Amino acid sequence: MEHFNLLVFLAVTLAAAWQTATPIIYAAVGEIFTERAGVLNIGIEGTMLIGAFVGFATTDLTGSLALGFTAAIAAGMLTGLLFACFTVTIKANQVVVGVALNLLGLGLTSFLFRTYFVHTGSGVPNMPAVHIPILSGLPFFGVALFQQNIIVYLSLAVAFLARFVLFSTSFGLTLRATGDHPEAVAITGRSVVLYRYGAIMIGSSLAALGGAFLTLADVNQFVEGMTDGRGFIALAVVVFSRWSPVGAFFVSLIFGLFYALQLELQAQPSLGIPYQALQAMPYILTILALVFVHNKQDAPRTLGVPYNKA
Amino acid sequence: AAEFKMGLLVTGSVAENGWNRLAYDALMTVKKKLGAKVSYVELQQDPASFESAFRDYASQGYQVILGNGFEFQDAAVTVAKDYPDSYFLISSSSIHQGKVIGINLDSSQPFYLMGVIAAKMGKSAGLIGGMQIPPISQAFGGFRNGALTTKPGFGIGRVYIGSFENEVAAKEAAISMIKQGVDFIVPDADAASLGVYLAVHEAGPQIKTFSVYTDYSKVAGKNILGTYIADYGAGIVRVVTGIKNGTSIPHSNVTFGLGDPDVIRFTYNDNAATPVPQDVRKYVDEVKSKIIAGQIKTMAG
Amino acid sequence: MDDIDIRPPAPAKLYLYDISTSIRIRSLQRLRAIGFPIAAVLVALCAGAALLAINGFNALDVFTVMIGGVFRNIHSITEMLLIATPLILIGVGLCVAFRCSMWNIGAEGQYYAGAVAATFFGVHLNGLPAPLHIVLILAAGSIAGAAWAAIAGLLKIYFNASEIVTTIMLNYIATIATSYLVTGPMMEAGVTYPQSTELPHALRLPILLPHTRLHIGILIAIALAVIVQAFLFRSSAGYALRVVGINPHAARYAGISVRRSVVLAISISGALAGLAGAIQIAGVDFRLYQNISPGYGFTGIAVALLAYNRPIGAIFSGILFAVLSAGSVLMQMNSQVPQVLVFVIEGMVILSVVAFGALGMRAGRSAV
Amino acid sequence: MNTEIFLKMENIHKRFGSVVASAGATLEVAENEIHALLGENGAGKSVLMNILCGVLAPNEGSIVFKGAPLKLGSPREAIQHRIGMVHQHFMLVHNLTVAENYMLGQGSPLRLIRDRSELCDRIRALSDRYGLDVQPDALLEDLSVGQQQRVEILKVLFQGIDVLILDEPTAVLTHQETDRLLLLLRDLVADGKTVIFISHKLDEVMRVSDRVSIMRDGRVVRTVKTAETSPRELARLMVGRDVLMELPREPVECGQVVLSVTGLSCNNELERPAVRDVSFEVRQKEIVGIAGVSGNGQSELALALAGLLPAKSGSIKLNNKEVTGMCSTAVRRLPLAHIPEDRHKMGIVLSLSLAENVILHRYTDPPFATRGLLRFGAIAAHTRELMRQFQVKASHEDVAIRNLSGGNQQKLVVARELARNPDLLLINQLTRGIDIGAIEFVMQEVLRQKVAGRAILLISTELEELLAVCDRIFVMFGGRLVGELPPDRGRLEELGLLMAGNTAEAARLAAATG
Ligand SMILES: Nc1ncnc2c1ncn2[C@@H]1O[C@H](COP(=O)(O)OP(=O)(O)OP(=O)(O)O)[C@@H](O)[C@H]1O
Ligand SMILES: Nc1ncnc2c1ncn2[C@@H]1O[C@H](COP(=O)(O)OP(=O)(O)OP(=O)(O)O)[C@@H](O)[C@H]1O
Ligand SMILES: [Mg+2]
Ligand SMILES: [Mg+2]
Repeated sequence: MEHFNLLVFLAVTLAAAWQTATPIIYAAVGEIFTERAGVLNIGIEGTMLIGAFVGFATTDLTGSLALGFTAAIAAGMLTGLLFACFTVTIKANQVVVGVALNLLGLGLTSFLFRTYFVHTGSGVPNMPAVHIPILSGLPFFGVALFQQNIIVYLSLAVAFLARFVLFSTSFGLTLRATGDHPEAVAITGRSVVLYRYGAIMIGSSLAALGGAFLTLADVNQFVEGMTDGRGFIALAVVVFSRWSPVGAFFVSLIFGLFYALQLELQAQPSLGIPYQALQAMPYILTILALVFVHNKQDAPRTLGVPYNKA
Repeated sequence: AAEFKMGLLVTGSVAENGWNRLAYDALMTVKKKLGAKVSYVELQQDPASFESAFRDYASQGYQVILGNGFEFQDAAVTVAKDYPDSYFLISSSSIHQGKVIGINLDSSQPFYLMGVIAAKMGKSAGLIGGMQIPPISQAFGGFRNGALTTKPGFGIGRVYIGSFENEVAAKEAAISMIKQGVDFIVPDADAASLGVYLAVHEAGPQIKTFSVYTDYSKVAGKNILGTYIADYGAGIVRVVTGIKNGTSIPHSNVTFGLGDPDVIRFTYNDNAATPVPQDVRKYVDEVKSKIIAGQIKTMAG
Repeated sequence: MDDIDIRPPAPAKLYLYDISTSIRIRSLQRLRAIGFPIAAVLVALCAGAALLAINGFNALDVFTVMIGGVFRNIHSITEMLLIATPLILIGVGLCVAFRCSMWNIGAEGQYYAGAVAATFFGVHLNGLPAPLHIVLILAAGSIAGAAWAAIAGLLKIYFNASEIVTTIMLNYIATIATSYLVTGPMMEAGVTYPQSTELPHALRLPILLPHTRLHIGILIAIALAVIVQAFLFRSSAGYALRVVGINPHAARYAGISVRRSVVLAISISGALAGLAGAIQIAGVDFRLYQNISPGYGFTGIAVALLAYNRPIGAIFSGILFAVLSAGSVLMQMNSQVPQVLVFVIEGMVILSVVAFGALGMRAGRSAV
Repeated sequence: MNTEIFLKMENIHKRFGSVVASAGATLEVAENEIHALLGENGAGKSVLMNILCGVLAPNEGSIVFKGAPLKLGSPREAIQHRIGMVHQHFMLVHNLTVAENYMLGQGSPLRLIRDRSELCDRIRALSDRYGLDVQPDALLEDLSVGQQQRVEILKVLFQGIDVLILDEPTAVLTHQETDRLLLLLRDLVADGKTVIFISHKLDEVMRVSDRVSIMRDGRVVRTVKTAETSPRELARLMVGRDVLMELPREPVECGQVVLSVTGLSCNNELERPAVRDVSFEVRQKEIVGIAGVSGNGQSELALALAGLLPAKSGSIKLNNKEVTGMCSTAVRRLPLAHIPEDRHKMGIVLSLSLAENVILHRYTDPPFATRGLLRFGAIAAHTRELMRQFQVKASHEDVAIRNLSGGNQQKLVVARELARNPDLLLINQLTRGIDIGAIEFVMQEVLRQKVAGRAILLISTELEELLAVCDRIFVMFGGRLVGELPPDRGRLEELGLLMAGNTAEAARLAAATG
């Protein structure tokens, strides 16, 4: 009986962890593209909100989840375009533009939500869980890992796809070189500016997709400021994973695990820990993660430095 | 006579189902029933801004201003001194000081009934709260008392997600409770409650819940055994009508309970997968009349 | 070697920089200091107006209600100044951090730390003469804010942990800790509200104008802006911070300790944010709640950037954002425009400040 | 040799803003030769070659290649014409493998790079053919500088080029690596390729090249057959500009030892040995010069003396007091002034005003600061005084120093450092990038300082500068001091040979003349 409980506990926690980690995975994998090309986008928190809102609004209007996700990705690309304009073309400080983007994301989505959705109060259809045949029938872990919705599964695929694109295609090779030695890319005739634009837009659209996951596949409502710092945690995940997409998947999972764990622990009244101490855990963990992985070596060499054509 | 005007202050957004929505609906009811001119403002969580917002309404001649939350009481008391003509209603506050009047929904009473039902029908229960604030901890206290009086030793877990907006966290909390074998889950977390109903619905009809404040049967119709509807509007209209006509000014703070069926209603959902059996309903009715009669103190202990 | 071509030495170059260019440069600088922020705000307001118009509001009416409402009487002006006080203090502090290239996004958390410390010393300490006690409260708030910020500074110099991420995480931790304190150890005895005990009346900051809430905090903020401006631009230590921020290599060459400067700069910004929190407790809120800031720490970033990191400029940009913020409440009351529009305008202000800055750099290569 | 012109760059002009990098350079290269390009720092060698390989576009001038005019829009087009260049600063991405670096920018972006075995085989084959020992799977950051150099060369060869341009390939190589490289170049020519080779080292040029062109001030001033010249002649051609300012120099007696360095060694930023066992002394009223081609450890030596780079071993004594291992904050208090090599990186803060730049080290000292506050009156007065003394052309001491020309920036740095009244004046590149008027002025000022009793260490790549003011000149090569000479114009060739690491030849010359 004891064993049974422990296994259930594990399985449940794992399932919750993956679900919780999913938006962070998308945002972190996206940010890895951006940072690998030498651009630091701290505006992904705002970008995620924009994705969450646009996805929600579109699905609410059209009733189609697919359209919702598509619109969210498109909105993410537009946001990325704006960020790229300022940081790559105008060469403005990337941190400052990121701060502005976060304010804009929060302000715009809240403004539009209050303007248009104040009287509806309704949710959108939720994405159904997909039960993977056979595997979902496994005891304990079947429920945990193989009865999630498609976007959750996709997060694993996206992580591996990102690894493939970054490390197994000529595009990825050039993108990584852009963050390391842009001049070396420029002399091969490729445009550093174009690659940075591309990397930022990939990053932003993935962040927006992660945001849309919250409204379309996790809960079916938009709530102001609902990303709740996930974008910033994703930034730390990127450092902790040493700019590796698959690494980011597992690091995000650890964050999700802690997040799920704090809810589990709260439900055990006997522990007597103030619930706030548990709530703070993911944030403290983020700081610890940065402390323990403090070598600058892995960071793209020109991260944060605007590229000046000779 | 001057136009009758009522203002509403909330922190956060009225667009989301829950606490602020309740007050917003009440404001709209006042508008419809009393033909009042109404206005509301969504403030940020910033106590400093409360006083000036009260003042702005009061100085524009609003006769009644509802501050939706105990955190408004300090500011109301200060402003009331300068505007003796306005009434300041404060949600979930035990205040009564001149024209500053606390208005409460005693949720511990319907929650007590839910506790009774859960203890009669289930194995263990989980409560998911937004934050640890009085209306929520009181409601949870009622649930606990109801359940434990009915079945001593009945297991009850409690989680605060630390937010009224984070549906995702609410959902996660619910899922984890369900997986740990809890079969009754009741949220009190404003907008975030929705996450709990989603989780319950996805988990299947063996998990039971109650719809709290608003009707969530569209989300989890098979799981909801009963619905606690709070028609805050009806209560507010009652108080405001009294104020407007000068007929009945409350002389203490106002608390609506099961004894005010126009405001607080608890009904059964017959479409649930396992509706509440008749014998339980009968027992609950007895408890209910005892609560109304004041024989059971739902918040005691 | 007869075949080496021997040319006469080139004549010394004629320098372009005579008096008239100097006047040109200085007037350009002045234009940049005043003209750019104004232009940036105008651009941002236009964007806000466009957003309003697209969504079916009458932008002109809305802005009239907003601005007119804020300045309709002395009372509304003082209310606006109450919002300006923390914004100026935080903005001034961030000028110091940003001048040293420390991207402190954590003023929000430092503000909470200051408020908590102030409440603690205000409520749990007895027997001091009131003026001294008030000073102590404000000092406690500043120290708490500085300490909270210093964590990020130390993590930066010892572990190279990005201050951007750590300060943001410290924001979350500070708000969660505050929530714990007001529902637990610091909760007012005898009631069940998540709020702390009220500060004794004697400890409230003196009121400037009778019958308003305007307390001396605004004077403190303005005085500190002047002092910090002097610190940054007239003191040796401020000079060292600026050199570190612009060119750390030159700083090292000049014998300035880069690490010490970095921690000092972020601690000063934390101290001012903490002081803002303490002043808010002793001047307006009088007790601690779970939520005590409508994002002052984030708006403070926009305040500092709009002032081009000049503390005295932060007085004006702080007031500007206070007008927007106070006006946005009126805007919603009277036009039912969601007041979160302010965030959009703040974001737009930062973007146009950045764009104008870049344009300015291109137009003439002199210092910003 | 062919009668048809193989490669000719004619009347090439290239300007960067007001800087003229190439002023009508004309260069002819024959097929299948090793053509060396010599010239002082800043003569325009790199710019000319960057034009030839498509990185830069000339403002004027034409290129004829294999009998047809050549118009290049990008390095890719140059590669298509089979012209490739190994740049002075490697164009290699440190976190990619060798093979990946070779794939960079090749083919369609959508191409997969999964199957590398065929590529790796080809790399290995080519590497074996020239004995380059390049491992295609090695990660770039794990390779030594010499290995990276070979990777760069192989990368260009791999692209199938006929004309190989090498920009100072040996600057960072060890002796053995240099030998290998030179052999390789001969192999390449034997394979039918043409090589253009930029170097500051005469012995290499003598050993490997067929012809030599010498550049000065953006022009090619002379092309000679290597067989018909000698290191001595080349050295004279390189440094023998007879436009010297003869500065009046009264003989002065040296005073006591101010700086004494014994057995100093230190590493550069990349943790590779840069200064090896260096010992010397500088006395009062003495100017000691350190000559050398850049990259031979002079920068590190200066940084170590200024307390900005830790010494690995050895000791530095100032006024007989041990100062080794002092942190830079403490060094600020020493009677030492330092004019750094790169004024934009270190010497000035571009966006601060002249006045603020003047107090860079003395921002806490009276009269510029009292009780922690800056005294603007005193600072401005001091700045104006320096500006007057040093004829710094600026309208006002409050303008940002970025608005000044390089020469005026440098004058202000020199003025600032001299005004600190140091016992030891450490100068790295006194005249870099400043015009002749300014050069004359600062050099005279340095001489005045000497007479005033200072000890001066002058590190420079400009021989003229050293000859004009120094009492003794050390030559630094490969991190060591390889010789000491008096500032005798008659021994210029010897100096040139020593700078190029040709110690044996220099010794023979010294014996012959001495
Ligand atoms: N991108 C550029 N922008 C401005 N000036 C430049 C640029 N590139 C080169 N210069 C200037 O052009 C001149 C010639 O430079 P070049 O690099 O060709 O010299 P070099 O002969 O290669 O010197 P070295 O031996 O030091 O490598 C120098 O004065 C240099 O400062
Ligand atoms: N990195 C930089 N940032 C801003 N301004 C610069 C920078 N580099 C050079 N300048 C300025 O650009 C202008 C043109 O530079 P230029 O290279 O002609 O000066 P210079 O050659 O160094 O001076 P000189 O006339 O003494 O030779 C000058 O005003 C110079 O100070
Ligand atoms: Mg060169
Ligand atoms: Mg020049």
